[in-house]
Amino acid sequence: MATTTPVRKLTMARAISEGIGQEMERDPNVLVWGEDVGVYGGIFGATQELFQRFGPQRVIDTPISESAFIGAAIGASAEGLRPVVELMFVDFFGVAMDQIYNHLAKNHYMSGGSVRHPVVIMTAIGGGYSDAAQHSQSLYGLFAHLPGLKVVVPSNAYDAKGMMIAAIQDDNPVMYFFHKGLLGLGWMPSDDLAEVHVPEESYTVPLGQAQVAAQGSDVSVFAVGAMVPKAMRARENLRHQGISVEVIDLRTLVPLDRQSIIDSVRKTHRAIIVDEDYRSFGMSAEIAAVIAEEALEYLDTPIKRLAVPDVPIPYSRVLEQAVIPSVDHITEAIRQLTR
Amino acid sequence: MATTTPVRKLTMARAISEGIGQEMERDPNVLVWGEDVGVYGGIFGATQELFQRFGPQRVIDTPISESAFIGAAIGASAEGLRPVVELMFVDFFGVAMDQIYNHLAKNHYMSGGSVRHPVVIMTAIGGGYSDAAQHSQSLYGLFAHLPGLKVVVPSNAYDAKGMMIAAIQDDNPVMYFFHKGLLGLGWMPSDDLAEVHVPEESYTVPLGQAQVAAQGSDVSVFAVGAMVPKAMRARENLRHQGISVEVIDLRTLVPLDRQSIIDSVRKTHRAIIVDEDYRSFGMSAEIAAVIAEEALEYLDTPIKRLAVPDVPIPYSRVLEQAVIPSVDHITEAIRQLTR
Amino acid sequence: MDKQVSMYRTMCLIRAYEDKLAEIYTEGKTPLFSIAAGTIPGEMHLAAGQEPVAVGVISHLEQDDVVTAPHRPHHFAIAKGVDLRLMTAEIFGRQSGLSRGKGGHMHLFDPQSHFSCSGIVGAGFPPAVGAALAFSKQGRKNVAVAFAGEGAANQGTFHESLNLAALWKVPVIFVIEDNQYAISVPKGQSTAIAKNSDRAQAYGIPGVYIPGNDVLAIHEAAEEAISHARQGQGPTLLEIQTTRLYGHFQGDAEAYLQSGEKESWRQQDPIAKFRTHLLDHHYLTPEEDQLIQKEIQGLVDDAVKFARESPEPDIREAFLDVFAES
Amino acid sequence: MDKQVSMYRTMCLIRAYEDKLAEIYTEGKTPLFSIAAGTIPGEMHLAAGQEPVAVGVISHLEQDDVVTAPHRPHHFAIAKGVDLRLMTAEIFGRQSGLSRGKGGHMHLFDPQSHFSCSGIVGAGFPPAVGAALAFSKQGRKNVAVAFAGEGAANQGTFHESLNLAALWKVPVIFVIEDNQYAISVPKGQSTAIAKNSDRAQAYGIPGVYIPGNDVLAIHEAAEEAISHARQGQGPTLLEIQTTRLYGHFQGDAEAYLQSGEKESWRQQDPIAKFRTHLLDHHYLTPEEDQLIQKEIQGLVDDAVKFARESPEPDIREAFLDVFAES
Ligand SMILES: Cc1ncc(C[n+]2csc(CCOP(=O)(O)OP(=O)(O)O)c2C)c(N)n1
Ligand SMILES: Cc1ncc(C[n+]2csc(CCOP(=O)(O)OP(=O)(O)O)c2C)c(N)n1
Ligand SMILES: [Mg+2]
Ligand SMILES: [Mg+2]
Repeated sequence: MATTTPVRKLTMARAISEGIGQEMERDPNVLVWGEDVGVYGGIFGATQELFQRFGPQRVIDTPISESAFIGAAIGASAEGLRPVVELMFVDFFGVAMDQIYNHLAKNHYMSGGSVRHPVVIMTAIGGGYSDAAQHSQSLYGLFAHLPGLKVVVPSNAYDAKGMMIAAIQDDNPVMYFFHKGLLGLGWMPSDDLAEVHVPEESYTVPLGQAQVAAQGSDVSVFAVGAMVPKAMRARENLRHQGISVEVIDLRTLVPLDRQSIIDSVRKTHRAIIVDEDYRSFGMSAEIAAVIAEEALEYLDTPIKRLAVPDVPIPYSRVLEQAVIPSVDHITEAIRQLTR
Repeated sequence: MATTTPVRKLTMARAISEGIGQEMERDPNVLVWGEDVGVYGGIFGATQELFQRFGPQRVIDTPISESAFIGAAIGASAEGLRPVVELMFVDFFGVAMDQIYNHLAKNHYMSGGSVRHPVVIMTAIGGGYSDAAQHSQSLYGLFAHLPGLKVVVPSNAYDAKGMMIAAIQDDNPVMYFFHKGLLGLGWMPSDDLAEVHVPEESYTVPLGQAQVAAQGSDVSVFAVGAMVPKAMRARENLRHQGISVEVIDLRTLVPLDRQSIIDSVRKTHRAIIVDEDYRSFGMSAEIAAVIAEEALEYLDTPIKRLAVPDVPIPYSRVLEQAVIPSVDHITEAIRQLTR
Repeated sequence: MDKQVSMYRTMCLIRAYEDKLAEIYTEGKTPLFSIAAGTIPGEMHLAAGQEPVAVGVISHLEQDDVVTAPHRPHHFAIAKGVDLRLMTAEIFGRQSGLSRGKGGHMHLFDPQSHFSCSGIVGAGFPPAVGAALAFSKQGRKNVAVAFAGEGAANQGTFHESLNLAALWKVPVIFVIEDNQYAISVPKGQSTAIAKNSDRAQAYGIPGVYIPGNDVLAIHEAAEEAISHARQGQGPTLLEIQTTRLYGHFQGDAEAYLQSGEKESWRQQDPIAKFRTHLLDHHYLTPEEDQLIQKEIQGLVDDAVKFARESPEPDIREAFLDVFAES
Repeated sequence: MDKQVSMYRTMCLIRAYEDKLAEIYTEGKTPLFSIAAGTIPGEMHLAAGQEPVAVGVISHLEQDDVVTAPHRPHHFAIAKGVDLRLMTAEIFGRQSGLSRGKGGHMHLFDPQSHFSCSGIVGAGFPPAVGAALAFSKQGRKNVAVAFAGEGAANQGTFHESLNLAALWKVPVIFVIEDNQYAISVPKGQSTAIAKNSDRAQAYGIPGVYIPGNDVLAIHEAAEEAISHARQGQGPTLLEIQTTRLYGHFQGDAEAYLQSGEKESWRQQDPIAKFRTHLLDHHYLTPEEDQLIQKEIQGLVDDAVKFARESPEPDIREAFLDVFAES
């Protein structure tokens, strides 16, 4: 991320739409569709200005028919388009899942490699603003369980743009999860750690590479999306208490950068996974399992998981704050682990 | 399972339908619906003879409209019915998932406990007969990731009947997964270890309790469904090589019997999870994570996972056999772990 | 006549309630529509202007008839008789709310009045069919009514549910609220035909389009549909033209509307029109009207007061009710 | 006339192919329908009797027109020109199969002939709309055709896809094969109206029901639908009456059929009828017919031989193609 140009901070929403726009300029086969992606610019601004620039032929508002319009990306991509399709909230996946996981994800394999579906499904995740049980989930762990989908979860504007461009250029279906609380929307709380320098020119961030967000020696924190800046803040808290925290931004769950996980545990001997998805049978379990299989001998303490404790996301602010890992929760959990 | 009555072996399919039938006799609000559950008796025989006994008013063939007929169980159960609904193959969940996980699973929580949905969704899982990528999956790990659904996976006819009755009597939605390769169908290979004594009278097997399928001292194998008899056969192979294998049949993934997992690891100091679901972000990860969190100090070796290696299930017999854990795979994996 | 005044009263109550929530919604928020902050956090979909739909239909229902409603639920909830205090406390996320703060504005559940709603578009159709199935199995004379927006009529559940209901001939009425927009997408950009009610033909059931956002016309059409269902004649599909007087959600700048569109809706305010009708026919005097306004304002104020005074839920509440004890 | 004979020939090829697979399917199985065993493992859904649907429609298509097919795919695949050897090897699960044995009978993919199918009921509608969208964006004159059974018309994707296609006016034709059963469930128990083609009204598009399982009538109706689509006039819905001469899958005891039902279908064999028509009109002589039969038998035998001689895939194949290298 080193740069000689002046700093050009962008919100993550802006970075995403800039990435899409640059790909649309480069390749006429890149189209965008979904609900309210046109004049409205996407409920979360991920397609802002694209309609104005590229018009209704390439930026298409759809009916509320997720199976049909996500499934349409399958046939369209087989015939040469490279669709970027928005599923407004990941919480709605259940009305369209068959098209996603039984077809989009598997056709390449089932066809022996002869069919390709260069499709990006981008979707909003995360809670923290009282949108309750049907609009606040993360669920990337569920998609990562199913073969054939790349799963990316950027934590800042730089990665968001670079990974969007990489996702569009990828010949595989990519599930692109953006956390609402990182987008810089104004009407939604947003962590300003996500608003970073974003080069104007096109660039890619390779899918499948974790990043050491901050070095440390006492404990490794593994996270994606909004949990990364929260972990960074917890790290800062703990620095004052003499605890040196390494934060690993996994960035991509599929393919998973197992080596970076192992390397970090080998260095710190302690591991905590911080996750906004449900605790059980998800991301926090997978990272723990990777460590238990491949880095067990480096561990000084049991692995710790901090995640949504297997409850639906409650509406009430105080209840929601009790179940979504906060900076305080993370700080406390790390402290306990290093005690 | 000790019994003084003469042995009454039943196929698992027969045991399931017997359990449902006894509940239908007991409670007029128990109804069955789904595709081909009527005259046909269920593609996998799980509703055999129910139509003949209870008629079309209580055993209802549906159109191929899974969202509507599974969603109907939500409203029906809120108004007093206790539906047992068949989703023919779990692989089809994607056309109906919203009703299942956003509503059936969450309404109790979202209503502050005032709404109950005593619904059983029973569904067929598993491969091994060349039904390929869209008809051979297990996927219980995906459902276990989502709060509000009990998840049960019986491994034999005794448990199948008792857990079906427990599921129907439970006031919560229960996902009931039966493995096609345990049913005793005749036209489908079936492990005869699943065909065990089943008492004629009604009984329950409590949801949330694992069972030690066989004691052992060198290594613990954790499994559900068809992997249990396979693990038992691997155990037998290894006995001759002087390796003592404990097999834990988890039986229920939600609620998960963590104590039984920990107890077993404490005893054997080695753990392997054998799973027919996809390897990553699923059941094998969760069990590994539970151990890594709560029983790390008892482990002598890294945890091992044997599962479908994150590929869709291929059609070809030889390819399918390469990816679904077999008795030989299990034997070899345990041998490696205890070497 | 009494019935008309009673319907008028309910419409006024809904409007007063929605106006009050709109007012409170910006309370404690900087910027004005900051979604996570303030007395009422989260999304807020108000139904002002759509009162005729709820009142015209639901005034035929009994307490144990079922209503499933969408993400824009208040008018239906109030018409169905959901307790205003408990509902308001729920929307405020408080301990005394319907769900002790766990559901919120889009997830109001009231088994007492057989009311529920969902934040997922089109999700209310299947449960309504299921409730109707229960009624017919149990020999109850009840009906179920599923309400949804015109945008929801393009969701697969619409098709599956109407077919299933028609096939099973269960007592359910499907009501499409045609407020002409799904967020920013106008009906013409989402729906291949002009009237969803014509889709009834695809299921061999009656389909009626009711223009004019007129509570009396709605009441009449609903009467026929509901008695049809109660008599075991199966489902009906109604589509009702209406208008959305606030944005899709509070904070919606509505830049996508045609110029003048909103003003024309405002000029056709269904409550003002209904009031004129009642006054003209002397079903209502201005004095009675004032009394009604006062009374409903009292109810709204009382509910808001109740909600404000209710404590936040205890943190432990977050961990309860994932599963019921059998 | 040549066209008719050519259609007849394709129908005969399909039938010979299905009969041959039926024969081979029991090979190496004890009991007879043991699903995992034998030369052809897994489920087997044969389409004998349904040839007119595939041939009547697809004979209008070009190689780069798209077909999406359901779980019962062979007749469509053959009519679309999928290579018989590669397809057979795939069904045998062999290395030289279309997908090197990874797809199988329900998952035949042939980008060459723009053919694909799926084992999930109703899943082929959305991709066909998407292909048609691509054609219209790219200015190509192609069409996409989605085939599905009458049971699939009650799946949500049917509704969503028809609405989307009609709205976007893209060149796609939806063809419902009404073989009167979805596994054991008769159409009357799954579908609230008699004809799915009447559902076209719900989308403002033409809907045509074609009775008689008659390839010429189908060919004619399809011509209109396809040229309509090619000219940018948007989608059409066809429903075609047909008959399933084998069970739902091989091994289906069909205990659910009415007595005499199967026999009456057999007596109306569409190939026999078409042959009589051709002979009566002297479009075909018995000698020519014999030549055709011999030729197609040769093709089928050749394909089966090819498949039999092909090796099993290498185990490593199982781990390849989850992701494409970009
Ligand atoms: C399945 C699903 N898709 C998308 C959304 C996001 N969404 C919420 S409301 C809405 C528009 C609904 O329009 P309509 O049905 O006409 O109801 P209205 O808001 O006009 O009352 C959309 C797209 C959702 N909640 N659920
Ligand atoms: C979504 C889904 N539900 C159920 C099934 C199981 N299934 C496979 S074929 C079939 C019947 C299909 O009937 P129809 O569409 O009429 O086609 P036909 O078999 O008659 O050709 C069913 C229920 C499936 N494959 N996918
Ligand atoms: Mg609307
Ligand atoms: Mg059929």
